Amino acid sequence: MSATTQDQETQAREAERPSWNRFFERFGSSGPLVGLLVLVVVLSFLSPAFLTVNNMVNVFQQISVLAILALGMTAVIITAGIDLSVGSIVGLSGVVAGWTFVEAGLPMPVAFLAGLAVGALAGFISGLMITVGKLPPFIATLAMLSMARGLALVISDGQPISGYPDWFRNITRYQLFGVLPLSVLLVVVLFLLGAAYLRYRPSGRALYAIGGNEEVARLSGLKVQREKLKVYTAAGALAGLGGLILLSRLDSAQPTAGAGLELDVIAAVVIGGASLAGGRGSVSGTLVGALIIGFLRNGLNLLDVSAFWQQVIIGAVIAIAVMTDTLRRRSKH
Amino acid sequence: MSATTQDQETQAREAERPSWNRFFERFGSSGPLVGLLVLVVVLSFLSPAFLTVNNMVNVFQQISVLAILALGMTAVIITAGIDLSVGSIVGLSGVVAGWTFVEAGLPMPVAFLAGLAVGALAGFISGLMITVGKLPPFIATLAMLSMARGLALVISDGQPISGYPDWFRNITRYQLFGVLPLSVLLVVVLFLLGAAYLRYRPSGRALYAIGGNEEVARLSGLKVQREKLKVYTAAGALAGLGGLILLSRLDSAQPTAGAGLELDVIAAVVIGGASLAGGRGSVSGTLVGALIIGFLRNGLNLLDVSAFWQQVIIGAVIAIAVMTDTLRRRSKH
Amino acid sequence: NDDGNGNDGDAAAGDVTIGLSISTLENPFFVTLRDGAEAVAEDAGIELRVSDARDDAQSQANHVQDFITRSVDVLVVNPVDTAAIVPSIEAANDAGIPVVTVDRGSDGGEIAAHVASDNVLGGRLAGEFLFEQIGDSGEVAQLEGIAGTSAARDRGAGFQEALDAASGIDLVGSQAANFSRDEGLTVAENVLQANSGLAGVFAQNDEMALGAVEAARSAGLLDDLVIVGFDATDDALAAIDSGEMDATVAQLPSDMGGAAIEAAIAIANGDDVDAEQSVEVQLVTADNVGDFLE
Amino acid sequence: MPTPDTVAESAPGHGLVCRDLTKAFPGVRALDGVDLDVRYGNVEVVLGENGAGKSTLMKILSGVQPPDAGSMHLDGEEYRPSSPREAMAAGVAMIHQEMNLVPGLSVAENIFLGRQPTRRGAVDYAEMNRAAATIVRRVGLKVDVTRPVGRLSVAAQQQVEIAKALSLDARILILDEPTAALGAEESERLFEIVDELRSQGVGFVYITHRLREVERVGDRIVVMRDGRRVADWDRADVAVDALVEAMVNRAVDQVFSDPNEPDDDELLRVERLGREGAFTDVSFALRRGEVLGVAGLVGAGRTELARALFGAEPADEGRIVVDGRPARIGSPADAIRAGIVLVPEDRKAAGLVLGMSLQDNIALPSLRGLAERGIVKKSRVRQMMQTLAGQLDIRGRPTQAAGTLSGGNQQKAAIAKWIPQRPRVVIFDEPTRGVDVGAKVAIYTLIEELSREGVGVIVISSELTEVLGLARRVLVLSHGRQTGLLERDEATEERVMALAVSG
Ligand SMILES: Nc1ncnc2c1ncn2[C@@H]1O[C@H](COP(=O)(O)OP(=O)(O)OP(=O)(O)O)[C@@H](O)[C@H]1O
Ligand SMILES: Nc1ncnc2c1ncn2[C@@H]1O[C@H](COP(=O)(O)OP(=O)(O)OP(=O)(O)O)[C@@H](O)[C@H]1O
Ligand SMILES: [Mg+2]
Ligand SMILES: [Mg+2]
Repeated sequence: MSATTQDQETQAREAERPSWNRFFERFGSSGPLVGLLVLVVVLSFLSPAFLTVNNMVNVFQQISVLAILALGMTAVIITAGIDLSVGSIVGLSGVVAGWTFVEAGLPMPVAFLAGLAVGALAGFISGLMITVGKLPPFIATLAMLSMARGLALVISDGQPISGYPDWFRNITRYQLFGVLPLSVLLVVVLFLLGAAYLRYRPSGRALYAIGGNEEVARLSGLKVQREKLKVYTAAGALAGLGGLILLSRLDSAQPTAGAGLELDVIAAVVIGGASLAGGRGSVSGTLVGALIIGFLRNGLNLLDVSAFWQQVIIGAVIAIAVMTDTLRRRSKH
Repeated sequence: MSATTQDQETQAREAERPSWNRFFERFGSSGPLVGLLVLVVVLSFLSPAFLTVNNMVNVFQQISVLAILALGMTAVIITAGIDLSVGSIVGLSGVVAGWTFVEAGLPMPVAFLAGLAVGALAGFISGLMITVGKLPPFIATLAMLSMARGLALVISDGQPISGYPDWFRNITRYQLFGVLPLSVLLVVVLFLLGAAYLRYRPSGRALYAIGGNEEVARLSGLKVQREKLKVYTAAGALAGLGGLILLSRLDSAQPTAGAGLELDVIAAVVIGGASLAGGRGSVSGTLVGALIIGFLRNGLNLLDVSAFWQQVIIGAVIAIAVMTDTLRRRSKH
Repeated sequence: NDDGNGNDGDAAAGDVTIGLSISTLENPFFVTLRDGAEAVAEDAGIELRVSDARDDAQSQANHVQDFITRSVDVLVVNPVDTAAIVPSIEAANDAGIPVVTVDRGSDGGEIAAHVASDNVLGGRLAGEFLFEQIGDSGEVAQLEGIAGTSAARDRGAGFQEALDAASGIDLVGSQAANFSRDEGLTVAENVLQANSGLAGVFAQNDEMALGAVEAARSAGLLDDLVIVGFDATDDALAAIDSGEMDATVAQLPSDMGGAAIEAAIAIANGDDVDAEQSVEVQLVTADNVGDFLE
Repeated sequence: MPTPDTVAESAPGHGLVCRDLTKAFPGVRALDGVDLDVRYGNVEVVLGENGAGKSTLMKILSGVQPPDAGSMHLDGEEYRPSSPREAMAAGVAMIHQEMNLVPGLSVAENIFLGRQPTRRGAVDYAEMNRAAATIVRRVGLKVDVTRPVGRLSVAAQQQVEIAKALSLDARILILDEPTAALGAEESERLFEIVDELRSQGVGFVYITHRLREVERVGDRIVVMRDGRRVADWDRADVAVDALVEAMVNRAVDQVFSDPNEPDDDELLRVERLGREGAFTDVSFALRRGEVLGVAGLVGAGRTELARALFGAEPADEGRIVVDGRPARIGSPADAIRAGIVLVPEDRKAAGLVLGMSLQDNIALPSLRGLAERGIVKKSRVRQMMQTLAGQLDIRGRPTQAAGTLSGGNQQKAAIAKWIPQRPRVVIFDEPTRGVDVGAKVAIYTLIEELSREGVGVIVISSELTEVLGLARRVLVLSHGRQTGLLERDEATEERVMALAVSG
C-alpha cells in the first residue's frame, strides 16, 4: 500500500534531479568522481606540467599495476573479504617468471604463464584457507603475505633477476597510435570485462549476495564457498599479472616489488565506494579510486612537495575524499 | 558467537570437563593456549638455549611493545573496528618525546607526557573520523597511519633524535629481583587492568555489545559514539606508550620505528581468539597471541633459520594456529 | 667475486661462532655483503649465523639479544641505525661479547673494530661526478631512499655537500622513491614530467637509478640524461657498461662483509685488529666498469 | 503418533515422508523422534509453542541442517539434502521465519538469486524484472522490482519472500510463519495463492501462531511440544481450545480484560510531531496507566512514529512533552533518561545482540545499575536474569546465545531487558510477532500490569483484535498522517479500517 506510495514518491524525486547527477550515479558513486574532478582541477592550476597528454599517459601507466590489483580486490571486498597478500604476490610472480626464464632457461611465454599460475595458486591457497580452513580473510591473506614474500626472497636469494628479451620489455613501452600504452589498454579491457562480469554474470551477481548476507546467499542455493574460492584465485591471478607487468616495466624481477602495495589497493577500492562490510562496490568506482591515488602521488611529485609532507597530505586527502562521499550519501537519506 | 557466550556455554558444561581443560578455558580461549604450549615444547627440544630463564626474560621484553599495542587493539577489534595506525603512532610518539626533550629542552617527564598525549590525540582524531566523519575504521586509521608517519618524519627531519639521561634508558633495562624487567611488569599490570575493564566495567561490557550489533547497542541506550571514541583514544595512548618504551630501549627516537608493526599487532589479537567481525575477544587470548608471535620469532632466530624462510614459516604458523582454533571451535557445535 | 680475499688460515678453530645481524636482506647490497661474509666464514670453517632486521631497529635489538642468549663469540652488526644500536652494543659489551660494526657505525658502546665505507663521501663523489658531466650548470633531481634510514641520510648529506660546493647547479626536485626500482620509475617519470630541462639524476641507490633509466628510456631521454646511482650492484654495472647509466658508487659490499668476518675471527683468536678498517669507496664509470664486471 | 499406513505413504506420488527425525543442540533436544507426512495437494499445519522445534524440523526438510538421526523419503526415494540447493533441485523450497533477503539487491534479484534468467550467459535484466513484476503482483505487492529490498517495509519484504518461494515452482513448499509481519489483507492474498497451488497439487507445510489461520488454510494439523509430535487432527475434528491445550499442555484463556482506567496526569504529550519522509502532524496525549493503540495498514508510518518517540530517528518537527516539560529527545539514551523505552518490531536487527548471551542482552540497558562501585556484579546479573525469566516465562539458558533462542523467546527477551529500567512509557511495536498463544497472553498480561502500575503503554500492532482488545484509545495512521484518535467505545473494527485506508 503505502510501500507503493513511497515508491512512487522516490521515483518522482528521481525525475527532479539534474541529469548530470544521474549521470554520475550511473557511472558509479558520484562522490569519488567529484573528488577526482576537484583534484584534477586543483592540480592543473598548481602545476602546468600536470594536464598534458604526456603526463596523463604517465599517470595511467603508473597506476596500471595498482588498477589491475584493485580490480581483483574489488571482487574480494564485495564478498566482504579482504586480500592483504596481493603486494607480495606481485613480487612472487615476477620472481618466478624471472627465475623460469633466466635460471631455468625456459622460453619467455612459459615464464609468463608460470608467473600467472603462481599468482593464481597463491590466491587459491588463500581461498582454501578461508573456505575450508574457516580462517578470517584478514588472517589467511596476512599469512599468505608473509609466505609469498618469503618465497620470493628464497627463490631469488634476495637479488633482482635480470636479462629479458627486448620485446618483453617493449610490451609495456609500446604505445598504440603513439599515445595509448598497451598496459593501459589491458587495464581498460580487464575493467570492462570485470564490470560486465559483476553486472551480468550470475556468479558476479552472487558476489554481492554473498557479501550482503552470506547465510542468505547459502539458503538461496548459491555455492558460496566455490564463488569465494574463485574470487581469491582471480585476485591472485590478477596480482600475478600485475607482477608480470612490473617485470616488463622494470626489466627486472624484484623480490621486494609491490611491498606495501596492498594498502594502496584497498584504499583505491574503498575510495571508489566499496564497503569493507561487503555487498557494495563497483569496478568503475575502483578505477576512480585508483586514479585519485595516482593523480595525487603524481601531482605531489610534480609540485616537488617534500617526501615527509607527502605522506601527511596523502593521508588527509584519502580521509577527506571518503568522508565527503560517506557524509553526502548519509545526508541523502 | 561472542566470547562471553562461548565462555558461559562452557561454564554450563564445566562440571563434565577435566579440570585442566577448565583452567584453559578460564585463562582465555583454549585453542591458542594449546598452540602456545606446543610451540614452547617443540622449540625447547630444538634449541637448548630456548627454555632458559634468560631467554624467557628476553622474549617477554621483546614482545612488550607488541603486547601493549595489542591490548588497545583488542578493545578496538571487539567493537568491530581496526586500527592500522598504531605502528606509525609508535614512531610519532617517540619522536615527539625526543624532540621535546632534546630540541625544546624541556624535562624528561614533560617529554614523556607529550609523547603519550600525541598518541592519545592521534587516536582521538581517528576516533572522530570514525564517529563523526562516518569513515570506515580501516580508512580512517589508514589515513592516520600515513599522517602520523609523515609528521614523525617532518618533526625529526628524518633523523634519529638521541641524547637522553641514563636513568631513562635504564627504565627498560632494570630488572626487578634480577629477573623481572620493568617493561614486563608494566605489561602485566596493564593487561590485568584491561582484563578487569572488559570484564567488569559497564563501559567494557558495552564494547562487546557495540561490536556484536551496533544498532542494538544504540537502541539499548549505550553511548556508542562516545565509547568508540574512548577506545580509539586509548589505543592511541597505548601506542604512544609503546613508542616511549621503544625510545627507552633504543635510547634514540626513530621516525621509522614501528613501521609495519600493525600487522603483527592485529595478528596477535586475532590469534588470541578475537573476531574481526566484532563482539568477541579477550585480553588473555591476546597475550597468548603476542607470546606465540614472540616465541616464534625468537625460536626461529635461535635455530638460525634463514631470514627468508622465517617469513614463510611465520606465515604458515599463524595460519595453522588460527585454523586449529577455528576448526576446533566449529567442531564443538 | 671475493675469492681474492682468502684469509690467512690461522683461524681454523671450528668452535668459533659469529653472529651477524644485518639491517635488511631485502636490499641486494646487503645480500652481497652477507655473501662475502659467508664465503670467508666457510673458508675459515667457523660457524656464522645471520639475522635480518628488515630495517627495523626494534627487531635488530631483539636479534642482538637472541645472539647474546646463544653466547656467540663475536657479534658483527650492520646497524639499522647508528643511534638505536647503542643499547644493544652495550648489552653485548656487558655480556663480554666483542662487537664489530660493518657499513654503519655505532654512536656509542665499545666497538672492537669498525669496517666502513663512507656513505657521505660516496654521496659527494657521486654529486661531483654528476655536476661535472652536465658541465657544472643545469637542473638536477635526486631520488631519495626510505625516509629516516641512515643510508638515505648519509648519501643525501654527501650529495648536499657537493651541491653546496657547486654554483651553477639547480636542484629542482628531491623526492622519495624508497630505494625501490618500481617507485624510482614512477617518481622519475613524474620528475621528468615536471622538469623538461632536467640534465641529471642522482639516485641514492642503484635500484632507483635503474628505475630512472626506464623512465628516461620511455621519455626518449636516455642519451641526454646523466644518471648516477649508488652501490654498484650487478644490474647497475651492466647498465653502465651498456651506457644506460653513467656512474655508481662502489662500496664493495662483498669485501666489507669479508673484512668484517676476518676481523671477527681475529678477535676470537685473541689477535689484534685495526679499530678502523675502511673499505674503499670508488666511483664506477664507463671508464673503469670493466674492473668491476666479472 | 506414527500413522499406521507408513508403507502405503512411502509409495511414489505421495510426497514427503519423514520418520523419527532427531536433532540435538548443545543443551537442548530440539527434535526427538518426529514423524511428518507432507502430501501433495494438502496443507499440513504445524503448531507448537515457541521453541517446540518447528523451525528446526523445517530446516531439516529444506536441507539447511542435517538431522542427527531419522529418515526422509520423497516420492518413495530416499531424500537427504545436504544443502538448500539440493532441496530446491528436488522440489522442496522454504520461506524462512526470519527475513532472508539481501538488503542491497533489488527485489527482482532477490527473487531470482542464483537462478537469474540469462541470455548468452548474461543476466537478462529485462526478462528478470518482467518475471519478477508478474510474481510480485501475484502476491499482492505493488512495488518497483528494481528497488533495493532493504528500502522496503518489513511487510513488503515478507511478501517478497513469498514471491521468491513461488518463483521456485516447488512441489513442496514450507512456510515458516509467513504472515507474522503481514496485515489482514496481505495474509488473505497469501491464502488465496495457497488455495490455488494446492489445487494444482503442491504440498505445503504451514507454521503459524495465529490460530484463526488454521481453519482458513489447514487440511491436517500437527502439534509439537518439546521437540516431540504430541497430537494431530484432521481440520474438521478440532476446536481452537483443544489446539491450545495440546500446544501448551494447559488451558489458556485468551479474552482481553477491560483496559485499566488511566489517571488524569498526562505523562506524555506529542504535538504536531513529524519526520520528513515518514510521518507528519501527529498529536496525542498519553496519561498515566493508559494503553494507547496505534493502528494502520502496513507501511502507514507507525514504526517511524515509534522510532521518533524513542529518539532512534529523532523527529524533525513538533514537540514531545514529558511530565509537562518539553523534552529534547535526540537519541535513545535521551529517551531512556526521560523514561521512554521501545520494544522494536525487528528484534533480530534492533532488539538483541544475537551473538551475545541471553543474560548479557538483558543486562545491556541496565549495566550501570548493575554495577557496584563501577564494577558489574555477576551475581546481580544472574539474579536479574532469574527474576525476569520467571516473570516472562523465558525458555532458554541464561548463557545461551540469543540468536539460538526460538523466535518467541527472543521476543520475550527483547521485552524483558527493559523491565528493570522501570520505564514510564513503553512502546511496543508488534509485540506478539512470532509469539505462541501462551506467550501472547503473558505479554498481554504484562501490558495490563504495566498500565495498572501507572506506566503509559503504546501498542502498535497489525493484528487489529490486539489493538482493540488492549487499548483504551486508538490512534489511526494512514500514509504517515493521523486520520483518527478513537475512544474505546467508538473503536470498532470497521471504523478503524475506514480511517486506515482514508487520507
Ligand atoms: N543453532 C542452535 N544452537 C542451539 N540451540 C538451538 C539452535 N537452533 C535452535 N535451537 C534450540 O532448539 C529449540 C527449537 O528451536 P526452534 O527454532 O525449532 O523452535 P520453534 O518451534 O521454531 O519456535 P518459534 O515458534 O519460537 O519459532 C529451541 O530450544 C532453540 O533454542
Ligand atoms: N530502513 C529503511 N530505509 C528506507 N525506507 C524505509 C526503511 N524502513 C522503512 N522504510 C519505509 O518507510 C515506510 C514506512 O515504514 P514501515 O512499513 O515500517 O511503517 P509501519 O507503519 O510501521 O508499517 P509496518 O506494519 O511494517 O510496521 C515504508 O514505506 C518503508 O518503505
Ligand atoms: Mg520458529
Ligand atoms: Mg512497523
